[in-house]
Amino acid sequence: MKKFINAVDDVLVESLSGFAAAHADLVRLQLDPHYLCRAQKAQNKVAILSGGGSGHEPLHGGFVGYGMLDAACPGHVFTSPTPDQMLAAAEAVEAGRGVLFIVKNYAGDVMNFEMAAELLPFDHATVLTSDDVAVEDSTYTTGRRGVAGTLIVEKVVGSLAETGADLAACQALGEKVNRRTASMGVALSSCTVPAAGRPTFDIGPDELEMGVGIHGEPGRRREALRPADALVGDLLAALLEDLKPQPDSRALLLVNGFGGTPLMELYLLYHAAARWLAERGVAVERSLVGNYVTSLDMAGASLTLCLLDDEIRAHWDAPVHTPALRWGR
Amino acid sequence: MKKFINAVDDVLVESLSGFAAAHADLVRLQLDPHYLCRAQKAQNKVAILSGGGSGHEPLHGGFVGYGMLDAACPGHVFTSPTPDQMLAAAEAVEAGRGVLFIVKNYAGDVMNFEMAAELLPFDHATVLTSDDVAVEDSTYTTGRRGVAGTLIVEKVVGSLAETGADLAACQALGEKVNRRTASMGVALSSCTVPAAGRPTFDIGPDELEMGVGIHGEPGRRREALRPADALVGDLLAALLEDLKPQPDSRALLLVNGFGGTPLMELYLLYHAAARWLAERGVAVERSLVGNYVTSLDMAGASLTLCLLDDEIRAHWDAPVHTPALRWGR
Amino acid sequence: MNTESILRAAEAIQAALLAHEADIEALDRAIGDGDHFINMKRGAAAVVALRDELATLAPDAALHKIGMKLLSSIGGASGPLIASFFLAMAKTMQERGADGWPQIAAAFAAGVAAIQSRGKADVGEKTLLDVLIPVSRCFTRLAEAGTEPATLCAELKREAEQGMESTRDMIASKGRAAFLGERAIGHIDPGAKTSQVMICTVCDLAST
Amino acid sequence: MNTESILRAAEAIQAALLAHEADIEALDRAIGDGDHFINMKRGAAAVVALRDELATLAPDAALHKIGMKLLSSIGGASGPLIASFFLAMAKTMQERGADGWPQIAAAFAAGVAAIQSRGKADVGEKTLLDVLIPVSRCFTRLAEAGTEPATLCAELKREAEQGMESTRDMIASKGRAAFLGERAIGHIDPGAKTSQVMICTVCDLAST
Ligand SMILES: Nc1ncnc2c1ncn2[C@@H]1O[C@H](COP(=O)(O)OP(=O)(O)O)[C@@H](O)[C@H]1O
Ligand SMILES: Nc1ncnc2c1ncn2[C@@H]1O[C@H](COP(=O)(O)OP(=O)(O)O)[C@@H](O)[C@H]1O
Ligand SMILES: [Mg+2]
Ligand SMILES: [Mg+2]
Ligand SMILES: [Mg+2]
Ligand SMILES: [Mg+2]
Repeated sequence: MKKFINAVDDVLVESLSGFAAAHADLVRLQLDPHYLCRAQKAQNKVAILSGGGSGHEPLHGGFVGYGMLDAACPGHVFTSPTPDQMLAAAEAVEAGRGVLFIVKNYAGDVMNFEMAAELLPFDHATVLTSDDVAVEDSTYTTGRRGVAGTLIVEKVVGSLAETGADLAACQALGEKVNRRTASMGVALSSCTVPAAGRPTFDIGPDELEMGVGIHGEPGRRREALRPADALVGDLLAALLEDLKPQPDSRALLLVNGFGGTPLMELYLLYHAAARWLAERGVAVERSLVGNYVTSLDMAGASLTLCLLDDEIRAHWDAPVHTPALRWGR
Repeated sequence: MKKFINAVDDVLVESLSGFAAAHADLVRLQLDPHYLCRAQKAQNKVAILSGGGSGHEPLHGGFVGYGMLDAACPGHVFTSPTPDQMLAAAEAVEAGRGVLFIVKNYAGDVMNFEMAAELLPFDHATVLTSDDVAVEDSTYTTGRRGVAGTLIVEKVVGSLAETGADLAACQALGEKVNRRTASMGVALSSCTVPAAGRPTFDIGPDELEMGVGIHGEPGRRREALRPADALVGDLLAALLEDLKPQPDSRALLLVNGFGGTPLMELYLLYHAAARWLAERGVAVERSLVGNYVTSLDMAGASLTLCLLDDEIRAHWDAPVHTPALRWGR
Repeated sequence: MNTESILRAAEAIQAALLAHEADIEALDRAIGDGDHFINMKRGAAAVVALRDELATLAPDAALHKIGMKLLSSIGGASGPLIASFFLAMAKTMQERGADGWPQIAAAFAAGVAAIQSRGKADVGEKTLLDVLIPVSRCFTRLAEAGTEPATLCAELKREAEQGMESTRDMIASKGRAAFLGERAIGHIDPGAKTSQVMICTVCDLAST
Repeated sequence: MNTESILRAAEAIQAALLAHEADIEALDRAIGDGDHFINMKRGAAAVVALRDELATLAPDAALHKIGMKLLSSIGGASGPLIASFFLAMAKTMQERGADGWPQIAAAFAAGVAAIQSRGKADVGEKTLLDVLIPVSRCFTRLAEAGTEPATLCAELKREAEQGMESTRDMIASKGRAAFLGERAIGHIDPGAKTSQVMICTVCDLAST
């Protein structure tokens, strides 16, 4: 395993400490139990709290700050954080208006946040994100995963919370964004979890994994490598099939790298995706391209579409000031 | 070769087109000859122009915008752009106050910019960046390379130009920043140039390349993989040996990923570096952590130190609004 | 059941998990995200580190403390499930005592029921419940019938083994393996494997 | 020298470069950044694509146009160097004509001098000049001595080969290989290799 690390057991705390030190103007790190919260506690708003396994950086810690999250609870790599973390974080950031949990839909995250919610001495609600259309038969199973679309939910709900909206309104908007958002990803390589020390799966030089999540797990299907245009067409067709947009829909397009894919390729994917959508009458009104919801060092990318309406677009455009996303202030 | 591409010959134009489309509010792409410039031409300031081979994204195109570059000329992957590009770009952005070229010190970049300068019908000057301390014996050779420190020169000079300073002042500040900046990089893997289709060098599972540049070339030495703290100590010792900071110096620390290294590891490096520097009396007053000056998909990172003074720090802090760097507006 | 036997079991489980590192890791790499062994190892270490503190407690209080410790140290899907198991088991023991096999079986059944209600899963979904539910049923039946410990333990080990094996040909509908659809077929569920290892370990202790 | 012979040389050089793809690529991968072959291929293709336009021009004008085209199509370090070569050669030919070997040798020498002043390098720095400078000296000497074409060409090829080989054991002080220090030893310079290929190709054409 080739990584910039010291002892495997220290990776998480050393990395979190570096993150907090590099962004001391914006975030504060608390250890044992671990959470990140804003350097200045926000007043008089619903506290927005997220979290999940580490290895998806900048998600979620990179989105703590004005206009997005109040706190984030990092678990071990790809492992849900524990209820004591959420309780301590909620205690630190609750400001009299209740707590909204934004949780990616995985059994582990759901159950840990659920146990925290049961113990929480504050008004609270939860938005489960489940944008990954690669998961089939979701009625009979755990359901769809929450992947890169979670970023959009966090940004939009974070903006609404900043206006002083109440808990129910924040939850409702989060659920609306989640309903209007779909993602699908493809991996060219596996990733290597530090504690495991070897790639999670093996893959040949002419193969790819279609429909992967963000934990280095294999996808739905092993397929043959093919040109970017063909991949983009397959991914977007699955997203539109799921979202079934009205004619003349407007969308936010997120081209998200998994950590090991350079910007040059992500912008090439954006080019292919924007053209494909234009041919089908979907106008890309907003976009974001970069490594935002990652799987450690995995080479791969996901495409996310969020169908915009005026409300969602206004909250997307609203100022945000976090370590990984910043505009308008 | 596993990349998100279509035909190898189309990679550059497709990627540039995607970049320009995703950031149409900030940049405009011109093809044949290729350059990127601000969407709104700036008036009444020195035009700051950079460029170099592609494959280092977001450098340079990602730094076109308010407070940084007026235009960037992208060459083929790892290949210097050609003088016709610089001439066309300069023609488009010159605003009566002359043109400053910021050029990374490589034979190819230097000579192509030089030939453009000889043909340029405007007042002009050049700042050569040469921050890479891995290059020894530089008095007898081509000299040191310009690497990640170039970003700092572009940011600081870009800010000064925005104030209406003249060409000579911009050049002088650029040279001062370059003198006070040192970088060194280490690679865990090679990268794969699309047109070559295979890694530039082979490297074993327990090896690293110490002292690499940003073109996938081998470094000064093949060494044994070792813990992050040890690597950081070696890199920083080389930087301090070069910069010879006064006691109680203040610095900007840039932890730069080469494209295939996830944020988790970069922040871990930041943690190690900040601690090491603190023990030696260097205060890290400003920092930047991320994949900013890359080598396609190379796994690796460089550390850059810039010794701050009040002038440099003020220009670093000044507002910037580009696709890849944004604060203050 | 006394606290001393709980502590011995915890140490034996830690050793048994470590002995199965390679197979458990391979299973979660194949149909999960590769962390199940690490999660369980972290949990076991956290419990064993509590040794001195636990030794002063009654069995039900010790199990409660173990549950809380697992809740804050394992994480993932297995953390809240296993924690729920111990917390429910502790509660039932507190109410009904831990002095005979039927009492222990009842506490075990309450633990399994807590896992079911927390994870909303049942037999046949390719999870650790495919081990725990049949083991619990068998345990209740044999304990109430007054079966002698050696036979009881042997039967429980057989059930655990069989339950674990049964997950091999299932499609998962809960947990991460559910995302894989048909691709999960042919692999034993990692949680089922660790459950089987833990049950066998405790049975071996109890029958000697 | 006429324009037709320049066009034939351009096509022959393109073919020769393509035939040496593997070795040239390997050399720039070893001590450069791996793009030298691609750069040269792009330049050759751009020139050959100008065929019809060039055919209407006098030799010096054709060489000038080739220089400008190479300048805007190769890039890298080799682009401005090779472009400078052709631009200077064109200028000298315009002044002194291209009718005899001494004239051609003088134009060639002017081209090499332009490379030297553009790249600020000399013999012994492990660059294409280790081929071009000795070749140019030999060319001037033999052309002025009235050596017959076949012998002249054979001599130039020998010089080119020898110059190229001489770069193998050098440490570079110019170009990317300079960053490698001692590690560059043992590898032929890629620019020296392509120069040798081009010179041999033109010599073979000229002597037949
Ligand atoms: N809803 C559920 N009910 C019961 N067991 C479950 C459920 N979800 C997951 N599991 C069990 O958890 C195991 C995975 O645990 P672990 O790898 O530690 O967590 P994660 O899946 O979050 O990475 C699975 O093998 C399965 O046995
Ligand atoms: N200053 C110089 N003078 C002469 N030749 C040079 C100089 N710098 C580089 N070269 C030549 O250029 C060749 C590399 O060209 P190329 O790979 O196309 O460009 P780059 O080095 O920019 O990638 C080297 O092999 C060397 O022969
Ligand atoms: Mg996990
Ligand atoms: Mg090059
Ligand atoms: Mg797991
Ligand atoms: Mg090269």
